[in-house]
Amino acid sequence: MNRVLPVLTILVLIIAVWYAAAILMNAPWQNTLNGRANLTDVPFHTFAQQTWAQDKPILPAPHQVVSEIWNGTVALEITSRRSLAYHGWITLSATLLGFAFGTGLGVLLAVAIIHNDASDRSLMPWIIASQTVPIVAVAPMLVVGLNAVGLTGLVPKALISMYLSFFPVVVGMVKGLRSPEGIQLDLLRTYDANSWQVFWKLRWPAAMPFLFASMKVGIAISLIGAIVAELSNTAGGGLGVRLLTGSVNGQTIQIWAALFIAAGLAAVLVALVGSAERAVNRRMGVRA
Amino acid sequence: ADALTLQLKWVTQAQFAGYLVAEAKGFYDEEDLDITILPGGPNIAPEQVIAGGGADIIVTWMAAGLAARDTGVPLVNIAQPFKRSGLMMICPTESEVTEVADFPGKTLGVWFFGNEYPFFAWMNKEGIATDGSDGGVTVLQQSFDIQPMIQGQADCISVMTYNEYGQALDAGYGPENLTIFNYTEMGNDLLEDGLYVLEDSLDDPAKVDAYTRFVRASMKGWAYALENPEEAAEIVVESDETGAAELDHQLYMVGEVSKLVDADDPALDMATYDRTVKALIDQEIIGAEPEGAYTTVVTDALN
Amino acid sequence: MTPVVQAHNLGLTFPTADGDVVALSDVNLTIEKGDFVSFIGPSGCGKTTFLRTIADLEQPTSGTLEINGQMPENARKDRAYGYVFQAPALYPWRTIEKNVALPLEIMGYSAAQQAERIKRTLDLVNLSGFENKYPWQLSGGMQQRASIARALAFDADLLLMDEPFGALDEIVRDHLNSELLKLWERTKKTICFVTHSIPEAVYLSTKIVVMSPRPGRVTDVIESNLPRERPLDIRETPEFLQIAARVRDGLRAGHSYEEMV
Amino acid sequence: MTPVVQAHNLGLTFPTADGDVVALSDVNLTIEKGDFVSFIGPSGCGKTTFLRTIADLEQPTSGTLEINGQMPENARKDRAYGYVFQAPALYPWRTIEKNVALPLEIMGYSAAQQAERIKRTLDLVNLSGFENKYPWQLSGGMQQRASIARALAFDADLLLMDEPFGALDEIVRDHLNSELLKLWERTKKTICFVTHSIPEAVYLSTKIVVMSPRPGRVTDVIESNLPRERPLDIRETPEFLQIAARVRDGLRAGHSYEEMV
Amino acid sequence: MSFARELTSLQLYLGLVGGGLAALGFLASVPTLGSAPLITVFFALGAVSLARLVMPWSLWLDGLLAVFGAVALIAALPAEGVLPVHHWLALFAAWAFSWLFVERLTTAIRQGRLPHTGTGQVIPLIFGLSLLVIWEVVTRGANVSPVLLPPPSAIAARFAQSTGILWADFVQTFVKSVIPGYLIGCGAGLLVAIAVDRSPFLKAGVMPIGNFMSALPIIGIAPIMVMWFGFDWQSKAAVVVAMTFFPMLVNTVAGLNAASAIERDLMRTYAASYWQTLMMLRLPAAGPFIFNALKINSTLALIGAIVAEFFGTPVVGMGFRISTGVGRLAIDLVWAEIAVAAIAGSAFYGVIALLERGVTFWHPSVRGGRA
Ligand SMILES: Nc1ncnc2c1ncn2[C@@H]1O[C@H](COP(=O)(O)OP(=O)(O)OP(=O)(O)O)[C@@H](O)[C@H]1O
Ligand SMILES: Nc1ncnc2c1ncn2[C@@H]1O[C@H](COP(=O)(O)OP(=O)(O)OP(=O)(O)O)[C@@H](O)[C@H]1O
Ligand SMILES: Cc1ncc(C[n+]2csc(CCO)c2C)c(N)n1
Ligand SMILES: [Mg+2]
Ligand SMILES: [Mg+2]
Repeated sequence: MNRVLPVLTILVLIIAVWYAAAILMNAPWQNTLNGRANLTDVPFHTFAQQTWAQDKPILPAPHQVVSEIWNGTVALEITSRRSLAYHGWITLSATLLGFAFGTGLGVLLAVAIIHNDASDRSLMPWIIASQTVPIVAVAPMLVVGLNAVGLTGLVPKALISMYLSFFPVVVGMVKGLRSPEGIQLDLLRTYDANSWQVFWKLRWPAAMPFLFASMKVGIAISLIGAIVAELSNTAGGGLGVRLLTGSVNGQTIQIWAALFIAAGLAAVLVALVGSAERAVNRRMGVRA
Repeated sequence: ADALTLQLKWVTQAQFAGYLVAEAKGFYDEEDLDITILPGGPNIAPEQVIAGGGADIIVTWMAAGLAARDTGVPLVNIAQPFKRSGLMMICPTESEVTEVADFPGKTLGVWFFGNEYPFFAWMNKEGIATDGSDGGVTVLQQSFDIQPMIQGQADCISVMTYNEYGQALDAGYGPENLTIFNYTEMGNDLLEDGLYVLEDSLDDPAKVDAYTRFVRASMKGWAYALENPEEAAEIVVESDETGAAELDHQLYMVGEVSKLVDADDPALDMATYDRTVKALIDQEIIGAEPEGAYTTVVTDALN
Repeated sequence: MTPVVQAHNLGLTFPTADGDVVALSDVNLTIEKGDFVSFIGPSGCGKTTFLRTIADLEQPTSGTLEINGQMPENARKDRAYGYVFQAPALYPWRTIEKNVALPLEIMGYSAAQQAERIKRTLDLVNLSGFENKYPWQLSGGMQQRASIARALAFDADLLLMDEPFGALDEIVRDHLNSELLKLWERTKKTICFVTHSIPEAVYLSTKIVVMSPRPGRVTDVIESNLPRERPLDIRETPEFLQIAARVRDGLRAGHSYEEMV
Repeated sequence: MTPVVQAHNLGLTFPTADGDVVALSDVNLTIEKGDFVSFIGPSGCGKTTFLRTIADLEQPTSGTLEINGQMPENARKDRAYGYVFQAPALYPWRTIEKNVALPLEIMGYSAAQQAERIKRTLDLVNLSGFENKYPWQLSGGMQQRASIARALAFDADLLLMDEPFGALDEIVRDHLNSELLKLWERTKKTICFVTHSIPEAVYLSTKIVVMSPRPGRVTDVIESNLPRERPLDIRETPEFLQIAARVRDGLRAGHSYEEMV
Repeated sequence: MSFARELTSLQLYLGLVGGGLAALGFLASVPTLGSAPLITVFFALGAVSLARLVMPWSLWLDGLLAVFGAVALIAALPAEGVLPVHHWLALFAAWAFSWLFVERLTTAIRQGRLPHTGTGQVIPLIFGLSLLVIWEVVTRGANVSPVLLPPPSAIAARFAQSTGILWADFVQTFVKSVIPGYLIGCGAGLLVAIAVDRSPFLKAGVMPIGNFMSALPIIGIAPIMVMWFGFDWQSKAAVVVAMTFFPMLVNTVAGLNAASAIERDLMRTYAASYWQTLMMLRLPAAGPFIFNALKINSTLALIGAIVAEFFGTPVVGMGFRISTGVGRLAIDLVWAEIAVAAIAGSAFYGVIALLERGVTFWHPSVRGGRA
């Protein structure tokens, strides 16, 4: 209760502000409409309701978004092309595949970096620079380029997800694999442990907290990657395509609904990584 | 069956009804073709897709096609179902634009991504500067809807007769509170949706034959769509994988598109072709008169 | 018999940003099998460095050092010694039992051998019953004892202990001191033991090495003639106090306030 | 004269996940102005907790506590004491000089006063010349001395010191012990001093408080009759050893191996 | 073999691979001797490097070999058609030599045989240059359509030609959108974090939501922001604000809790006021966290602004140029813009990282060497 109440308060506050903002932002257009229909002296509460019920509002009211989500998920068959669950699933599969690629690549690079000085020096600056490349700009070309070598569908999206999500994993894992203190490494040296043993008995377990912290960031970024990729790859649908077509057709409610589904997806994914983390922590005896 | 991939210029909508109907009604199957139709979008350049081998045939506007040819993608027009342009510029009365002379100092919304050539050709012809200098117009990269007009961010916006104009009508705009500049009526129209392939593929008679059957089936699709607008609109909605297409709007679009398409004759109209080429050369978008940018082998073989 | 440790003109210099630090200079020392040698000296005099050099964790820059007659590197590869660090250095994701098992796993002991040795050494340091606890569930002193158990689990004849009881209070320290003496007597191991405490050094050792800093060097080596059997109250005898006084003098000589601490 | 510290049936219980921990129970203690009081006892007996309660960093759960006749909170707001924590707790982004200046800045001393006090107290702890070094550029002992300087910089009459010399070797400790004694004599401050070392407690104090854990309580209060003037070798006198023995007995009584360490 | 023993096994292996490939290439080019003389010479020299097994072979020779190989390859690139098969061996051999050079350079620096400053920075440069050479040789040598991926030389040429456009776009996107958006977003995040930190209730309410928001695909709001704030830089700055706000909020709140209990207790013993504690303890202690957010945000900001420009702009800006450039198949210009973005982004990140070194000099991660 102690934790729920403050969150609820803030949520209620946000929703209230949102409704108010919807009136304000949709008012000019509503005035035009009413003017055109020769409606004058509309009482405020009617006017408010009008602004909350526009077809293509500048800011849809919360209940409009909720009902769009409801209509797009529960009220539809899951296989329907209009189903948001269907589009969510498409984005999710690209996200998960990209996340798996990204985590794998990130860990591999981190292992290379901590074991090889030359890799450390030559790779690190470019890894940082890679993230300053606007992937949204490269994505369309990448999709076409991969298409040229016969890769279509899920894989190009997953590769873009990977491009974004490997970064936090490399950075975190380099930190994590280097986190054992000198004395812990010295201990293994006194046992004449080989580097394989040093890795599995010391570096890897020591890096676990860093891995999970990175994966939480990574999975959220993977989702962004999948959405960005879908902006450049409309075939097959997905939440990004819903965002795009919503934007193309001026369907604001559709944009917001896609956005909220994406947000929910991100929250669930991060929570899943979090529970995996807790499970591993329990097995590793981390203090609760 | 011969497998061909068609890359559309835009998202799945009735602008491409002929192809979607041909696919849905089995006209391609009848011609022993296996067609994959790829939707496009604001970040997809069909010219690039075909250059990368991702498609065999693309739908694009002639100006963009010729410009691509100039940059080294040897595109060749094999058929031109769209005879007229659906492009317009509309200005609400508040903008106080009633004629071209009112443009200087105004902000105009224009679509880029290969759609900008007709506008610049028009301005070029009128002698109106577009580079932000005094006495010229301010150009906005317009989103693909009418929001900029509703919100007053632009004085005039670009619309297609079959799409955004319908949105404007829905939003309560109409001829009575709009000034409309129709590119076709002004004689400024450049050719729009045509079918393009890569030049070297035309050396292969089997390919040419497949293209011919493709165009024949597609035109059959167009004819069917124009005769049965309701069914065509339903097919479009059904074909849209994103679930964003709305039946009413697609029906409107079929109706408007029917005014632009000649379902009986997909051959290139040379007068408009010449105008398009001249406009591009005037603007220095292409360097010289293109050679071999179109072929009549396919349309000739149809009959 | 070859000595366990033989250092000859041993020197070790650390190059650092603001100049070289001479951690060890001209150290000559012989440690025989069965010796209990304490190292005492002010902070920074090179006690830890000397132990680390024996353990092949640092490389001497001059002189020679032999462990059991061979190079330190080979001695390390032979697993000739057990090292107890100044901090417990237990791995937090392993239970006490698994921490003690660590060297055994690495050295390839069978599961049965591991179990037997874990039980024996945890008994020895009085930690039976805590096998499945994680380090953070134990007090600092218990952790330190676990780290001693870990060093004892494989039978190295040489034990290197760097201030193992530094973090403990006097009473617990007394207790562990007498336990350590008993262990030493029973197993006849050779022990090198670093401490800051004069009574502790005198109480435990057969030989006390007094060191002094800048440069780190050995200033005195005191052979203790106390009997091997040492009750706690030996510390109030005049013999004991006499040795303690000599150690204190040696220490004080190597000290000067302004520069060191 | 009002006593500096007056505890009456003082109790403090920490509620924790696995039950309450009674850190202090029924503590009765009076400390007069000018006393030097040492607190000694096994780990976890509540020494730190008692000091923290005096400093208004913990709230008693029963009994009363008065500092200079007022509530601890008011005493804290009067800046009645200087506290030396068990760890140096220097701010790493401030130089030694600036660390010592911290309380002076907070209490609004002028720049000139600050400079004068910094110089004086750094001299006192023998750190002149290190004004512009950062804490991590100093050894542990130097850091601890800097934290003592910081507590001395503003003239609180009560000094609370929690094992300030724990990290130092015996020689340095001896030196600082006698410096502390001199300071105490000169300034007539009241000092509460936590230590693990029996000789240290006996050497320094006018009063030794022996504590014992579970629940934390005072088991003995020993008034020392040693003269105020104490050369280092007073530690070999019979009077000294006698007090030390009494402290050791008191301590041992509160100890039992299995549970504590 | 004694000279080979100075090398690590990886280095020895690279040397053998480079030398072996070169020897193979030499044999393969005998029939066409003279068609690409530079490459043949490179093959010969590369094969000679196998002598490292029996005599000392300076690391600088390996560096020279790599450079020579790169130059020979680029000189031999055909104007049309693809590179002859055996020339690809030269690419692999040159790569092996440059890698070997980098490995040996690193070893030399670590062993103190070369100064750290200067040479240390050369290593990533060599790596980057190798990538560029590979890119150039592969795109031109394998005849990749410039519409798909232009070679770096074409991008560089376009860059040099279009500095005017690139500069105008940079000003529009970076100076007008990114910088203000970044400052406002980070500033607001910091202030809100401080405000939230004062009230446990607010903190309990805002933090879960803030954590949630910072994980969201905020990029998705770009079309909405364009709708709300118009076409010009304001909507881009708004996207940047939204993207940078939450990372700063979350990090700062965490950072304000970073001061240890004992450090806070110290302040309490001085009866320090809230503001004194904030300014003298908690903000400095939060420094590393705040800089962490500043660094994350420096890459996010540029990406956010560019995405937002995809949804409507005046006809200038990096995102505008990129999105319309693809439509016009001006792919070399697009890559020139991407290069500008990468350079600007890296420089931005670098400046923040330098600032961090200066401000949080005391933190172990900074003191302890490379960040
Ligand atoms: N890795 C290193 N690099 C540079 N100097 C070092 C290094 N290790 C130790 N030193 C220096 O060598 C000297 C000896 O250090 P050492 O740790 O051996 O002292 P010690 O006698 O163990 O001290 P303490 O009692 O404080 O543990 C010190 O001056 C120390 O600063
Ligand atoms: N914040 C707290 N929450 C719960 N228990 C606490 C807390 N602080 C101290 N304790 C408990 O109170 C008891 C007394 O602790 P205190 O730190 O005062 O001991 P101490 O005598 O200073 O020990 P040491 O010599 O190890 O410093 C211990 O059992 C400790 O675990
Ligand atoms: C020119 C050149 N080529 C390869 C490497 C080595 N390297 C750098 S990153 C990487 C991948 C895994 O670490 C490898 C192998 C180098 N340093 N320089
Ligand atoms: Mg040491
Ligand atoms: Mg304590």
